[in-house]
Amino acid sequence: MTAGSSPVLRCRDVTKGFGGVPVLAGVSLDLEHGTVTALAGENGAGKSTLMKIASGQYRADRGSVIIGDRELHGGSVTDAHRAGVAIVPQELASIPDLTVYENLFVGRELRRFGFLDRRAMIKEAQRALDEFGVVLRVTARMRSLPVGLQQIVEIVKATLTFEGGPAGAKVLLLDEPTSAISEREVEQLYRVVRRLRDQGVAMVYTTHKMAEIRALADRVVVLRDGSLILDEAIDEVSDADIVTAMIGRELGTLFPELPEQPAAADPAVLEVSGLRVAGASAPVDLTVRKGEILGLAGLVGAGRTELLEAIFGTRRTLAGRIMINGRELRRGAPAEAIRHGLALVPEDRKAGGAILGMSVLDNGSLPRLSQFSIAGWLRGRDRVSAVGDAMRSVRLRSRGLSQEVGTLSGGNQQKVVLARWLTGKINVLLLDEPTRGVDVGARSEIYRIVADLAASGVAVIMASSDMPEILGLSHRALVLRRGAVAGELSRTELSAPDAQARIFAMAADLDHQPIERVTEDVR
Amino acid sequence: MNQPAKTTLATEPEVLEPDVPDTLLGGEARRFSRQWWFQLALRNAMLIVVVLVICFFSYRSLRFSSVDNVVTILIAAAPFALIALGQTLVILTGGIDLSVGSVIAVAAMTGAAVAKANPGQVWLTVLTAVAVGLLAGAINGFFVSVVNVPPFITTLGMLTAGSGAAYAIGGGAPINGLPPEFGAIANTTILGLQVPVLVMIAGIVILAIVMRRTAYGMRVYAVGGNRVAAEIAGVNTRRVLFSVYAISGALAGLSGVMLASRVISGPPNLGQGYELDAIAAVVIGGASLMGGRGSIWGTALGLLLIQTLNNGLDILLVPSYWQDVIKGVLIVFAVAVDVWTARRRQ
Amino acid sequence: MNQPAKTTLATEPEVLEPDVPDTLLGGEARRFSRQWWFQLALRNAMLIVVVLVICFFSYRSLRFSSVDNVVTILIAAAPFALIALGQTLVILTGGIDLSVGSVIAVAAMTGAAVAKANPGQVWLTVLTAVAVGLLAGAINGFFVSVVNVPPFITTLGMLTAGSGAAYAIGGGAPINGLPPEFGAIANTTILGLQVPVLVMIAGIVILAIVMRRTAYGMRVYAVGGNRVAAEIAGVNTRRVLFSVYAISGALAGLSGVMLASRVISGPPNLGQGYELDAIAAVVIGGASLMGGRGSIWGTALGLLLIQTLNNGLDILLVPSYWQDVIKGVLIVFAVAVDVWTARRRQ
Amino acid sequence: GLGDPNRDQQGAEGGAKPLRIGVTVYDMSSFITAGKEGMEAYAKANNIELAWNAANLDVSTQANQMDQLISAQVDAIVVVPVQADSLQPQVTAAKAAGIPVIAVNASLNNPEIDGDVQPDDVLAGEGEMQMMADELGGKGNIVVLQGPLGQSGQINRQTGIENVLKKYPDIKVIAQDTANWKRDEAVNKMKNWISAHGDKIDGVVSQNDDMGLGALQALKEAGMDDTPVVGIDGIEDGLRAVKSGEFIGTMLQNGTVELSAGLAVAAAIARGDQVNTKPTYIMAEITTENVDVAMEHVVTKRQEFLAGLPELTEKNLKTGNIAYEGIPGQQEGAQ
Ligand SMILES: Nc1ncnc2c1ncn2[C@@H]1O[C@H](COP(=O)(O)OP(=O)(O)OP(=O)(O)O)[C@@H](O)[C@H]1O
Ligand SMILES: Nc1ncnc2c1ncn2[C@@H]1O[C@H](COP(=O)(O)OP(=O)(O)OP(=O)(O)O)[C@@H](O)[C@H]1O
Ligand SMILES: O[C@@H]1[C@@H](O)[C@H](O)OC[C@H]1O
Ligand SMILES: [Mg+2]
Ligand SMILES: [Mg+2]
Repeated sequence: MTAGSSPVLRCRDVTKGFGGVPVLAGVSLDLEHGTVTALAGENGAGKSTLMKIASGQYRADRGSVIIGDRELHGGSVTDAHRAGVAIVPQELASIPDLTVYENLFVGRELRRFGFLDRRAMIKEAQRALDEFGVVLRVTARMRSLPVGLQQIVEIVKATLTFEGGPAGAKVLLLDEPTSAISEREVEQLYRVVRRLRDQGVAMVYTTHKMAEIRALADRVVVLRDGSLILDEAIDEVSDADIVTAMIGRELGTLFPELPEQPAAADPAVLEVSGLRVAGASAPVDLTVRKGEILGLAGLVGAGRTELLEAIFGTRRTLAGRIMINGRELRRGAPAEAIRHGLALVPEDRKAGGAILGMSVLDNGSLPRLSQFSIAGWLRGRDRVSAVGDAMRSVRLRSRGLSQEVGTLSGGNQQKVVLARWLTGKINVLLLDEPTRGVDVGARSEIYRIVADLAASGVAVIMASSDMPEILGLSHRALVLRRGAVAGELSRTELSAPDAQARIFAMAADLDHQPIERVTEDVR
Repeated sequence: MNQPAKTTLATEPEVLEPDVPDTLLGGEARRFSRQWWFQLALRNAMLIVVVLVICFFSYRSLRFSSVDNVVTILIAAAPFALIALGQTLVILTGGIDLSVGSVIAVAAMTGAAVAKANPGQVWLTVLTAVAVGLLAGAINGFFVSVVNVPPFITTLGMLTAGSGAAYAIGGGAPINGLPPEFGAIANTTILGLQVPVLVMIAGIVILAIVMRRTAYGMRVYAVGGNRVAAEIAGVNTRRVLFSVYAISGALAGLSGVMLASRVISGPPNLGQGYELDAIAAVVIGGASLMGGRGSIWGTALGLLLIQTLNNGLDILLVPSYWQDVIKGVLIVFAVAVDVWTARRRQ
Repeated sequence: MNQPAKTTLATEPEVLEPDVPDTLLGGEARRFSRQWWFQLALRNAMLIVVVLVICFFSYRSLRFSSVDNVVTILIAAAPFALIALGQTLVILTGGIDLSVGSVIAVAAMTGAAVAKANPGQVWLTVLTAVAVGLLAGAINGFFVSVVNVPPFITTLGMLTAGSGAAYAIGGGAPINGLPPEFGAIANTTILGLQVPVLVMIAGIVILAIVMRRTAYGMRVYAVGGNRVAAEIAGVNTRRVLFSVYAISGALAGLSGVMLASRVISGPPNLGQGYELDAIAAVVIGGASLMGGRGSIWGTALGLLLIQTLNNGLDILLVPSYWQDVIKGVLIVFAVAVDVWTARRRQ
Repeated sequence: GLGDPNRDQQGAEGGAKPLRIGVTVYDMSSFITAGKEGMEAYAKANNIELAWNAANLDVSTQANQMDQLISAQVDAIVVVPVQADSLQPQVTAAKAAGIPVIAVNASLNNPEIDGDVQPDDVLAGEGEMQMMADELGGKGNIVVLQGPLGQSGQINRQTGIENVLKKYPDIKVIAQDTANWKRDEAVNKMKNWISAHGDKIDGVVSQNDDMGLGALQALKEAGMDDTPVVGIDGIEDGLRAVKSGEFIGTMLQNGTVELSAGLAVAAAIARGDQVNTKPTYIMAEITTENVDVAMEHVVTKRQEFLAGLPELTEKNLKTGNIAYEGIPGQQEGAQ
């Protein structure tokens, strides 16, 4: 797919540093009409920074961004937008108190006689979302939607920018658009991306998933340590080439050897019975044994996040019992849950994971503050060494423990959110999309860590939209639908070739869509 | 996907009222709860609190609900309403405008000075006062949107500087001996209602429409909800921020000249402390100080609560310091009820 | 990833100072820029502004920098310092405490009443006042942390109710005819410094240590930085929220009794409007009203700026209304400089 | 500006070393602003340098300003206190530094002060209430608008009003509350009282003119224009209201005269001159009879009046009636 014409967007020698540390070292890149450029690289390589510069959110220290024949006003989002650049940022940028359709149309509102034409916007919004196969009420407040759906709305919003709009440049920057959505929705995204490509839109698509690069890209660009080190047509490179370019070495297998599956007789660490979450179609029962990794699969909005939150105590439950090593846990008390050795790595690191304004050190010590203090006094050295070890064990890339987490790259933030639990003993690890936005190298690290933890006797529940992750790292998997368990697959079943199809069938349950549960519109 | 899209669109009438989708109309509540009236009550808790307060006062004194007294409440409410309206817009963007009290004083003093120099020209007086307010608001808007000084500091600076300036205009003293024409602004009656009351009603209606039915209104919500997101969507967030402070300033100017006109005097301490009442009205009305949430209708309700208390407690001859105690307690309880019901709404 | 992990940990000493990593210490700046002094200036813009203001006043009047006058500034600053300290904690959690002014009045009135009834018992007086403040703060804390009423409304309610209550305690009048012993609280001098000054210094030092070196301090930052995340990390966010309001209330109580003791009088309007100055000091000191960002050191600096202006402008005999104009403008400019340099620090 | 007292230590060129007098007032109210002009006129004529401070109605700010003036070693301090019964330690400190303290316009209740120049607010309250009682023929319902609760003006005027009311059992106070000296607060308060009592209200007694004028506006809005209103102060708008008959009268407290007298007493004490250190300012009753003269002094011929003020003040100090300014009905010399 080449349009042969002159490039739509050109980055010339773009250089950028933060606090004296270089992040982009003279990157040049051209985008052509009607092409998809995959942008790959490890966490912290500078991908998002490059996109933020191209979309006017940051000003480059040196170099320029040229659209058509005009140089962009550095650091002006408005200018970039006017020139025809749209972006789906890595960290969701939705407006929580506006409705879905308002989110879709803000900035390009439909009007009639000077007043808003809400009817038309609703209709349009519905149509655009239908294309993704997601059924959702466009008049619901954005904040009431699960993260996955919010991400879809964001994607739709960016793609709508070019509809009936001015004859701008049509550049779409997608920064890890699929990190929180499951494969079915990803398929829909492919369709939309291809259609936009046919319409001449130039796209950059950042992802850590090789399959997505293969499915969509015309060309691959790899950044490492802020430098562009690979720029090839997709057909010219192998997967291994890309990975090597990214991480500077060859990657072995992605998934580690799974620790031995515990026997049915092994003691249960976590027992949940009759747990009722408001809005779920049935109560949930589940048991996780010592050393077992339990996968939770489902479509976007199936209720995986809600279930994990309910167990951990940050979501209100109506009934049920939660037992840790035979002792009953008070529901709705996260501090007590932590004392019993529960740990949660939440799905939305910005909302619930890290405290962005605090340093890596402080974030790392927060869950076990009492362990790091004597009578309330912080013990400096212990804290530094324990947190330092934990961060090293996930190979965090930061400027030091004093760096603010908010200034880490997305994937590295994710590592902090996981690693902060590793400073002490845990019994149950609840993982919600644990590798969201994490690069392949680090991803295999995280898998190794999870496997090691399981081997040491920790019970793990891992909710994930990443099918290979469920298939490759679980001893057993539950499929959720409308908040209830719709089916279960054993390790043997997970290894069977039809596993993916079976999970999908259970999750989708074609006769009953989750629409009936869409009752809340929290103000 | 398999579900016909129709079902999800069955709520159109509601959708046209984005600010009050779940309150008065109650469509939602009726559909999902057998005790629809209970849900309805939960969704309109603040309205119910206000109605209860009104009932209490009416029961204690028949005079409270007389037509005359309603007019009395309205005329007392008018100057507050104007600044509360502007404040609503500012708060929706996640900001705050502490300067309105001082802007009232500066506008009143300038208006009074102009009126004294040009006795006959009422319009000139009003225009000058509004222009002065607009200028003060524009300065606030500039510092907030362009220089990125936090709104609290910007408008606190304007509050302090403005209150000094109001004194400086009169050389430290009020402007007295104003021509009787100056009184015409606030004391003219049309259809039985004084001009400030009409201005208040017009202000509420116009701004309610602007906030719900125009792109500008939607952008104000968007900027407050998530500035970065709004920016990425192509909203000129600086312009929006600038505009809400300018509007708030202009409305404070109008409020100031009407207040001064009503008592035909230019006191430099006019409006002192009004900002807190205005902000309270907005927050009682359900707005979040973090931005993105709130409505003109809510502000009007908050205003009604505060003004009803001021009036009713005076009528019951409660000493002013006990009035303060009662007002303080009631405001917290009213909002507590609202918060509590918000959680119970499923 | 190829980077040896060691390098990333090479900054240990800095790590121990989470509040001021890049300011006074300057280690960062020196490492990354050849013009380290320029970077250092950028990082300490507010300090430089304050020093410039002090130099200006010293140049204009020799009296300004006399020992006597420094003591005058300190004693004037003390009661503000106490409420600004409490306010810092509240603001760090993303809240606001508007009630401190009224709590000062209530505590002063109660203290005065107790002192009148028990002339000799200075300690009883102080304890009662602090207890009253603590109670008021605890009520605020309860509504904010348990009932989830927004802090602005909760403390606005307390502001209103408290100012009424202060009058009610004296039956609408100040408490007069206080025993001279009441003056001992604030007018005793130790090592040449009055008790309030010593209390202020102790308060600043203790809270600075608490906020930087204790688990409690870290939890306060965490709650303000992201309440949900703090909760998931096991912080009992309710308890933290409750505590900061309680502390703020108790400090306001202490401030109130010292103020009243200084003038040996129980005025029901004591402390009126102090909340804005206290909040201003905190925000000038670099705190964000959204929570999670700020420091005791910053607040002390903000306080110094405000008190220096108050005192210096009085000494230069600037008429009080021009003082307001100058103060308002300077505060905005000081913060504008700070904001501007923050952006230039790369 | 007066510059920094520090710099002028050597004294004014030529003449004798000027007297440096520090002033701290509760606030820059209109009353004080008028008084400041009087003090400045007197100061200019008598080689006095003034250091002005305003305390924004905050006792603690006033204490700070006292401290500053003491450390500046002024020759005397004139205080218009925020509150009676306050500033005891500061007065003691001034004494210790040998600086006399003179309270003016509002009382300080402190035996240590060196001078006390006060209006007789009780008499003023009695005067206005008497006017109202006469107007009503000793019978009827009144409402009372009070100053900020706790201020000596409010307390003493209230006492005066009540003294007179004792003589008239048929006059009933059906509502009374503070409107904090403010016109805009009074208009709403009055409006609400009209809602509560309607035409049962026969008269409005206001503790100052500003609140009386606010009440007048409320009465007009309710079509009750002929309800009598009485005030205190004799500010420009109050005098106009007396002239037009909208006020039945007011009590003249001419701040220009009162504060100038206060400064004169302070200067005399500082110089060690013989003087009555506690003269009382007695407010003149202003009605349609004598309003024109008051108007000239306060408004129309103000500059002339200020020019003659230093001389008037000197004379008044000698005769003992510091309120005398030639208003018909006033007597020169102590009554
Ligand atoms: N505002 C900032 N302040 C300081 N450092 C920053 C800031 N933003 C980014 N960085 C640093 O710049 C580097 C590149 O970050 P960037 O977000 O571009 O990485 P990325 O390639 O998008 O990684 P990921 O795959 O994890 O999203 C990181 O080391 C990050 O810590
Ligand atoms: N189509 C929909 N529209 C609106 N809300 C939905 C929809 N589908 C599900 N929900 C809501 O989503 C919630 C479940 O979300 P939850 O975050 O637990 O799901 P999840 O399986 O973790 O999905 P995600 O991967 O998107 O995070 C339920 O409260 C449900 O009401
Ligand atoms: O009469 C009052 C006067 O005594 C006081 O000092 O200030 C307010 C005036 O109205
Ligand atoms: Mg990124
Ligand atoms: Mg989820």
